Amino acid sequence: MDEFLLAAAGVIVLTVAVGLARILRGPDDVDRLMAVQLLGAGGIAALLLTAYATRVPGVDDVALGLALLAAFAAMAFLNHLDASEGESE
Amino acid sequence: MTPSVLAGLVGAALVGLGLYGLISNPHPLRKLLAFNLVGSGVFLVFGIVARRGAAAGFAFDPVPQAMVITGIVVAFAASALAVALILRLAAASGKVTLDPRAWTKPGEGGQ
Amino acid sequence: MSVLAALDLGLALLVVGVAAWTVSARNLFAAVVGYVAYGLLLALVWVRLYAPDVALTEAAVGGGVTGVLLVTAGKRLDALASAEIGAPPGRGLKIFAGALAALVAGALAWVVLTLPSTPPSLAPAAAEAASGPGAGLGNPITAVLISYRSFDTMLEKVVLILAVLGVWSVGADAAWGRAPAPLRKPEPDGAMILLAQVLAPVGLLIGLHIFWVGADAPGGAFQGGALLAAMGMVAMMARLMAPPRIDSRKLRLALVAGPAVFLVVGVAGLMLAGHLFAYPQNFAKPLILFIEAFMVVSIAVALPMLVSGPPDGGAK
Amino acid sequence: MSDLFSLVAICAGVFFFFAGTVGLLRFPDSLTRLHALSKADNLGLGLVVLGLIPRADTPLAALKLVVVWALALVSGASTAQLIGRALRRGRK
Repeated sequence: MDEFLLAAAGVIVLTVAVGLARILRGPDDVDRLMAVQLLGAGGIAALLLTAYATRVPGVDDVALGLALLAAFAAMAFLNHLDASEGESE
Repeated sequence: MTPSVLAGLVGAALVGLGLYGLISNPHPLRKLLAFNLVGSGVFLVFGIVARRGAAAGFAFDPVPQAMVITGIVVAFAASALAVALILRLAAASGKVTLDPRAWTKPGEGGQ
Repeated sequence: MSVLAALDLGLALLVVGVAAWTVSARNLFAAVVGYVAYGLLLALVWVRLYAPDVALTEAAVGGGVTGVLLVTAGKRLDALASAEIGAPPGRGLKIFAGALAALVAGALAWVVLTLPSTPPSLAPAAAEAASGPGAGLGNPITAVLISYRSFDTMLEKVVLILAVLGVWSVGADAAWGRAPAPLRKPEPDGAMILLAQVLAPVGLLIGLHIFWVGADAPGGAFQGGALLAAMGMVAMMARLMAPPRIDSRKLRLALVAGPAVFLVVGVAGLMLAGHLFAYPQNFAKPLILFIEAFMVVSIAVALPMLVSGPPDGGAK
Repeated sequence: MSDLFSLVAICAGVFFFFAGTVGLLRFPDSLTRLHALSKADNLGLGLVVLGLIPRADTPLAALKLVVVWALALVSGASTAQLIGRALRRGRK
């Protein structure tokens, strides 16, 4: 069963890595943002799967932190995207 | 190849990539980003020492890990200070560059 | 364990690939997006190295907060009207930089491959610290941070305060004492406000939980504090909260609380337990949690202030 | 029995990650790509979490898994909304 969990994690990492090609290609910043979101979800899934297979302690808290931070990063990028209007310092 | 050796090699590659970016990118914020890459590479190399030093009944050596944690926070503090200086420089001079040639031309540099 | 080895290799390639993208991306925003993705991936690598504490700190501070710092800085830089960017370097410099980088990376890789097989380690000493003065701490990282290397940790907090002072002092003279510019100027969208209203309280709870379990499990003051800082910035980005004035007494008290309490307890240890930063045997664990609680406050306040930048406004 | 459940749920999760990525790469414009992304985010991670719940040691660990998913759902839903609006206003 552990082998299966690891294999699933591997497939997800691979899939998401291919999705990162979207970051490279763009063409818009929005697409890059979406690729990072996909990476966030996939990374958390792979983290949980690996952690349950290798029994590293305390990884559920790391997963919680990553889930928070993925949302935080997405919010910061959106803040950049739609706040460019009316910005003057 | 054990995971720790692999991670150490990744760290070495990151230091190289960051160094290249630090020298070749003209944008100061990009330089800062590259510098952070160097930093995390160094942390990774440092961290595998932690993984290898599995002594005293730990799965890892907690001393380097604790130092990496403080190091990450200090690196962030330094980055924030650098950002403040870059912004101030740009506001004072209207130039977003660290290139010394840009400063030899006549123009107000700083206040 | 060949599946695991393949997973490790894939992850390693991915990290290096995203780092390369960060260096070579055409614009700043794309590079920062790459950098945040890189921070998330690096956290996975740290988990594989059995360092969940480092993974959390790296993801929170290295990836998330640094990413926001750079995005905000890029936006402010764009707003400075006549900003001109220096010319890209010539081919000669690029070749030189590439050669230098390859040399350094190669040398480091050689060092990594030829490390002695039984490395010298401070782990026994740290184990002693974990079972001695830091008695009852199940998480050796916390024991090292607060007990074995307590002086480092205290000074590291001082560095954080110095950085905040440095950032503040870069502001214009006339702006001294005012609040930093908000992370966002226009009114945010309803969806963003909702997201912040859900995220911030849940994140607060998770941050406190990670701080609290830090004595015995992965987690602790740095990790919890960094998450709380991120949630503070979430509230600032949705304009639920404005950056405070930098002459606010509360703000300054919160900034110095961590190192001050640490120092006071440390000096008290000199009198009660014999040497600086020694904790009396029976009170070690509650004392350490007490110090950590104030450090969480200091970190959670210092990081958003560092991102917010110098005070804004005043006469032109 | 619980192994079989985990197996099925995780396989389904992997499938949705795969489908989401294919969509992100192949769909013609940003709005349709957004649609593909939300499947990977919500269903992919959700099914993986669902598959891991029977393997959690304590109820608290299971609760944390659910919270991870809930966070992904909340942030996915609101960022999708915000991305959609940014696209409609032509800011990308």
